[in-house]
Amino acid sequence: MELVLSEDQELLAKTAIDFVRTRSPVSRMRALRDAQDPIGFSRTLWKEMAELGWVGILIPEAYGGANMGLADLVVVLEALGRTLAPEPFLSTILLGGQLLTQAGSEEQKQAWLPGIASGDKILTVAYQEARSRYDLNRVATKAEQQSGSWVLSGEKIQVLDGHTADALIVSARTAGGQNDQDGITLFLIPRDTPGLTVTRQQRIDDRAVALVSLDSVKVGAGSLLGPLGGGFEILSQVVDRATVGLCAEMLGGMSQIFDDTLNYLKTRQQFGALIGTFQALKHRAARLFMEIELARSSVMAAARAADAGDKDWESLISLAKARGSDTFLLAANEGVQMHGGIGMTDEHDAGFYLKRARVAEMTFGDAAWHRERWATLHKY
Amino acid sequence: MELVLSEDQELLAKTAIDFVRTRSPVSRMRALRDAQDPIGFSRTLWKEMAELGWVGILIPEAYGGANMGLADLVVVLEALGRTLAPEPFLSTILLGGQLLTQAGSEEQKQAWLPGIASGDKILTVAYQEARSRYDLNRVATKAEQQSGSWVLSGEKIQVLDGHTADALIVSARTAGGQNDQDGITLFLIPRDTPGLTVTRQQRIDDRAVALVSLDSVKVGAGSLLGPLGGGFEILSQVVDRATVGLCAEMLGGMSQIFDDTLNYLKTRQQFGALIGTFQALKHRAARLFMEIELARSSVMAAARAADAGDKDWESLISLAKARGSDTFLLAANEGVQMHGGIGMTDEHDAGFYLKRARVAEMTFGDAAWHRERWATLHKY
Amino acid sequence: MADLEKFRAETRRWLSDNAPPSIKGTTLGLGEGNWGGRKATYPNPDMKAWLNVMAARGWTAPEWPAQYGGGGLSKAEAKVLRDEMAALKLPAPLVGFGLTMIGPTLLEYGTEDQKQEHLSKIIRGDIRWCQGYSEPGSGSDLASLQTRAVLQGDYYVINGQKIWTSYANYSDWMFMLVRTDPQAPKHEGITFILMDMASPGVETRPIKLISGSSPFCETFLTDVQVPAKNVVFKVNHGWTVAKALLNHERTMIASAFGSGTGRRQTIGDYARKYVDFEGERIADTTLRTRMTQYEMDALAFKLTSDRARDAAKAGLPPGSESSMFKIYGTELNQRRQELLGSIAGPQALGWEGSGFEEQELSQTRDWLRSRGNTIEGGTSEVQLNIIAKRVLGLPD
Amino acid sequence: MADLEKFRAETRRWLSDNAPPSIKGTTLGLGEGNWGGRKATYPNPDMKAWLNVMAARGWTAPEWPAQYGGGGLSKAEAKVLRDEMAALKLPAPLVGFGLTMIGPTLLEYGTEDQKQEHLSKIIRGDIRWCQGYSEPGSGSDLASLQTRAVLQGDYYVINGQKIWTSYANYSDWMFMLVRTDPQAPKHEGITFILMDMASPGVETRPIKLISGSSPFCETFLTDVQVPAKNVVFKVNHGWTVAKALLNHERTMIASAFGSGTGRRQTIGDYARKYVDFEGERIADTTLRTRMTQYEMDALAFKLTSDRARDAAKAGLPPGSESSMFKIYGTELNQRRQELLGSIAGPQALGWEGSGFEEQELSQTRDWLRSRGNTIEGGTSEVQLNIIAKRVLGLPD
Repeated sequence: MELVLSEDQELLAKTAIDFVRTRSPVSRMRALRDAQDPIGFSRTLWKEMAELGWVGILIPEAYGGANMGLADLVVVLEALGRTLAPEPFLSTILLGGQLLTQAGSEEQKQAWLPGIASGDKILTVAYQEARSRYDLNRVATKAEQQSGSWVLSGEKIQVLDGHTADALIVSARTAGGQNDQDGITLFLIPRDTPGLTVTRQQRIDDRAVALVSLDSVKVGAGSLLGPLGGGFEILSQVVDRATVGLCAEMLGGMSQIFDDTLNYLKTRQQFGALIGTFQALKHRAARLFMEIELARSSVMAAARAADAGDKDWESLISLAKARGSDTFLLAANEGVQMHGGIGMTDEHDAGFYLKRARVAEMTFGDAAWHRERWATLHKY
Repeated sequence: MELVLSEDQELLAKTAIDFVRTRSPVSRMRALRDAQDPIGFSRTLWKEMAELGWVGILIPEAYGGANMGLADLVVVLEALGRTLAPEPFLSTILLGGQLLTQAGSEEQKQAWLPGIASGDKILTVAYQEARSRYDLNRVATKAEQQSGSWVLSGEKIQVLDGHTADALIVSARTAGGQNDQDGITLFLIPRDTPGLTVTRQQRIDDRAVALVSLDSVKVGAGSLLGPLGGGFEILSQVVDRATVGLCAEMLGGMSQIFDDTLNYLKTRQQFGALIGTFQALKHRAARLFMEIELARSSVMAAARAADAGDKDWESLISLAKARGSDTFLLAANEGVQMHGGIGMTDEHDAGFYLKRARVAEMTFGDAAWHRERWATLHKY
Repeated sequence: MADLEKFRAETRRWLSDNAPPSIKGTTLGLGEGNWGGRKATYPNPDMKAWLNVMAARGWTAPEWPAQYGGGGLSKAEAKVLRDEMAALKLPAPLVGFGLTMIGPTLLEYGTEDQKQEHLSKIIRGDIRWCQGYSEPGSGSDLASLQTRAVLQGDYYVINGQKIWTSYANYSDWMFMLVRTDPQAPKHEGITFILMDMASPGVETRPIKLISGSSPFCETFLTDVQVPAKNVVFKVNHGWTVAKALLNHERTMIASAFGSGTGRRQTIGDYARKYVDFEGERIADTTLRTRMTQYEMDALAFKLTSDRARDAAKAGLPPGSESSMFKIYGTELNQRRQELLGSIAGPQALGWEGSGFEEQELSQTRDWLRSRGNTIEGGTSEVQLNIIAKRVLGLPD
Repeated sequence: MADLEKFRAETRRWLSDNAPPSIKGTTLGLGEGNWGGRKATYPNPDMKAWLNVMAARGWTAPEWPAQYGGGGLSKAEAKVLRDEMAALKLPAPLVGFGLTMIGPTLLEYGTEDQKQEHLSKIIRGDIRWCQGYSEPGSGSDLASLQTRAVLQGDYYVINGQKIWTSYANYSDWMFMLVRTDPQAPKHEGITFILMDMASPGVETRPIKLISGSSPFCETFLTDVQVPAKNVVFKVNHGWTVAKALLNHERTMIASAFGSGTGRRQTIGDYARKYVDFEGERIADTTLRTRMTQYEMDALAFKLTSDRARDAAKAGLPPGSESSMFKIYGTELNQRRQELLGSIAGPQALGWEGSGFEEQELSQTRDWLRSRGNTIEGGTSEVQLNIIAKRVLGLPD
């Protein structure tokens, strides 16, 4: 595995950074928040990103995508992460689109993937429940067979873009006990299906998420995604790959708040000197720089290992997520602290990075969860 | 509990510090090491310490002691720790003397305690084995009854002052499986008993310790110390109290290496300035200062809680030892680092503190062991 | 000693008789309680009654001299009062910067007229005070402040801007630092002065923090006239007063963060609601380790504040420990808040609305608010500098 | 490309034919291997033979020009040689400061005469070099060095003291910094010069470290005569040469600590010998957490050195990362050593003699030795300053 960007990836990175600077500064995310925008992202911008080919990076060519890898997509996600762009890559591409690609029937793929790749359709996955924490096997939502149909009941939480998605892929238990890995089945359910209610939730990072409650939602046999009872395995693999994407976004976020902080150190005067001349702050900045460099290497390695299907790819993803979680939070905390008073105000952007760092940390398993997984994978 | 020195304790502290400065500088410990002194401490100085009343602080008045508490003794031990004085407080007073006081028969006490208090007799406890790590219940040494006598076989390691002690208190298994708490019995065995072989061990801190091998050592029923099979409970309590004494010594050590380091920061020039003007070093020194302050409070609280038999005394001892272990090591590591090149040479004293910090850390349970115990005591 | 026991018995009886029963067991978080002032709001009518009955006895300020309306108690008596209030679980009748900051400062540096005018109002909770120190360009480097005060007749005319003025929008008076001699070295041209917030030219604007709360304001001062007699201590010697007061402030912040571990739920209990246990052990070993580290550090810190308290009681001179308590206490609170969030997991991500419990939402806001703790009242970096210089004697 | 494959096949065959079979699989730790020199000792006769056969082909210095006895290989060919040596598990035929430090420096800055005189001796392992930079008063502040060199005719007469000269007692020549103009600003009066250690007036004294080993010496210089032609680059411009060489040194140290995780036993395996497991999990959760944190950081660091290597291969300009690798690599090694000791527990406390296994004793010495890693070759503090300045662009 070569830990270096290809020429194409360098170009992609440059395009993405330029786009983000001009079309999607942090002020856009702030405006969406202040307006309490009902969608939570920009459909126009999403469509532009589709036209640039970013939305379709992971989608097979047969369905309108570019059939490229995570190693390519992370370059774009890092750039978007720099300005906290809220467009639905996680929900629609990394979760929904990937589940469809990996496990969907030909009919399902035909019905959804081209619309996703063109930026027209939004799809999401409802996998998290009030007591599930980070474990995909903790599914209390039930699906029961009733004369050829399936009837689902339960509640899912913090479903990314759940209130705007055209359809939701829902994990439900069709067999087994509450924490069993076997017996979980995935269902693809249009949002307007009777019995499915979506309520917007307000999180600290202002990304659009929703409570999804299923009250005897009836769907046909054709809505099964993947094999009956075999949903856990598919979902795990897809969430693992999505984690790499999230880590790239986090890498962008930590890099940007670090850059902002460095800039402040170079311009803010106190005690008759630029505060960047104070050695204690210099050393902290230098250490933070090293941590971010290590985070970057981890994300690059995880993306390449996932693309290649290397045997240690799960390890590397846990490495990237544990380190990414800690380092983004550290960079945001140091960002607030080194900005001093202004850093703790809502008016300044530092707080946005802190809030996003915390949400990202607690998405797809926090640092502790991934360290536990690492230790278990390494048998100690 | 009042976390403040009494007037008597203030006086004791002053006396001890003065004594240590004049009679026991670090150079004395260095000389003992360089000479590979067969005893490993100074019998003359030990006798002087006895005359000053320090050796008998914990011993009941009936046996020539002062019947004072740990809160008093720690004041002396802290002073001795400042210059790494190797006199046998741990072996003879905190382990041997305390075991006798807590569990000895009247006859055993009469035979030993006055000689200990006067500084004439050395006593130790052999509790550690090659695989026992920090667990007092892991006893493979066996004691079997044979026609009115007990016959002991096994090996004990790193027995403090084992090669000079007049007698050793040995933990041996008289019943139960290898890790059971029940079935451990303590035996008081004169060092010249046939079958008992003592071999000096060389540790990094140059404190006198020995391998003690027991090859069918035969002793009479009168050598039992405490109840048959009930040795674990007694030993645990005594080791816990001894841990407080060790923590006080560690507090002295970390305080002194910190003082030495501060002094270096105030006198060493580099880049045309005293290195103590560099803010990164200032902040690290200030943080170290805080850690040491917290260590001091923990030791004071643990000593007072142990004296009073407070219900949370075990927690407080684990607090003192975990923090003491980490902070002494940190102070020593920072001491070496801030001294730069000279700090990594044998010629400088910093290395002595580092080595002692490591040994003290791994005596009576390291920081991890005590954190585990804390969490278990607090039921999480 | 016998007198003290008599005082204890009387005090206990009086408190039992006079404290409204409903307030027993009230615990006050940071920023909660009776702050007093012209715009005062009270948690409930009984809390207001509690203030009034205590103020009438001067027991809102137990150790202040009786001549100004204080309790006139000795240190020992004041401790008895505190102990008995704690025994009955009674909350503080009054909180705020009047009691903790400007009151003690006026007692030390104020003129007799100033004491007469202000102390009794503080004791009764009539007037609420705020602090006008920081400015946009003068954060950690406080002494570089630029707000100008020019003497014109009997008045100073003040122009400038203050920032991080806690609750300026609820306060009646401000004690502040102004520059009266721009030519002097920066520490020597500063004056400490008292200003009525109702004066023309004073405008306050709340600052929204990342937690969503607005405990601080910007305060704009345009040609504000302040009587010259409101100068505390000497003109151009305000830095002396400011330093004494900063010490009060740090001590107050430190004690707010230092001791409060008792009343709170332990983290172990909190974890039971959210995470798996294997037997008696938390299954997530990384989380367990972090909890243990935090709890042990918190206890060691609490013991250290106890030790400082005991040393003070024993009459030992105070060290420069307030910086230590400020740093470690605020960092511990940040660690605690972060840890509680980690325990709650995704439930700690809510801002408001559906899907989160009230207590989860407020914990999350507390966590965000805690990030400011190491900045406000003197950054940790400045406190570390102070320790290095004053405690460790390291060279500048 | 076809040529390269041909070269690969030939190289493989040649190595198979010429490497003594006994040396295959030899792994060299820090400080181990063939150091060469007049006082050379070799791990075994086959290792000496291996040096000779490789030196004869110039393959001890594969990329150096053939005219000086080097291999004359292109970068691509040198990589093939490294790969094939790795495939056959062959150790380096020669190590030392001649190859890694003074050789590259002479190639860049030396006169033709200097190259002619020294390079072939380095390649053959005839002469071992040491570095005379630090002085007792000049540690981190290297440029403040005081060793004086005064020109007298064709010779410089040198007086002063060097310290931390690695293996000076085993070395034949020293490259050193001396002050030739005491009046100039401190960076501008320094000259880089080469000195035969056999010159009269040179005395070395080994320094014992806390680990008991003596890898460094003090070197005393009393009226040592060194020919003026031994100056490298220009008089009073030694700092330019020194900086280039320091970069070589940091890179060398960083690569020593950066990559070697492969050959070592994993910490998990090591733990099995000493600590309890509950099922597949280490029972001590605190220790388990620490191990996990270390192993994950070590892997992230290894990936980062891989990334730097891949970037270099792709022709990207090197950043100022050598300071980062120096800091993080040495600290990781310290953490590793400390952790291994914590795993072994009381068995990690031995200095020598009874009751400890050989491997335990050497691990403990390694731990003590590792404390110097963050000091020697430029302290971590100095490296952090370098990152802050050169990488982050923070102001002085």
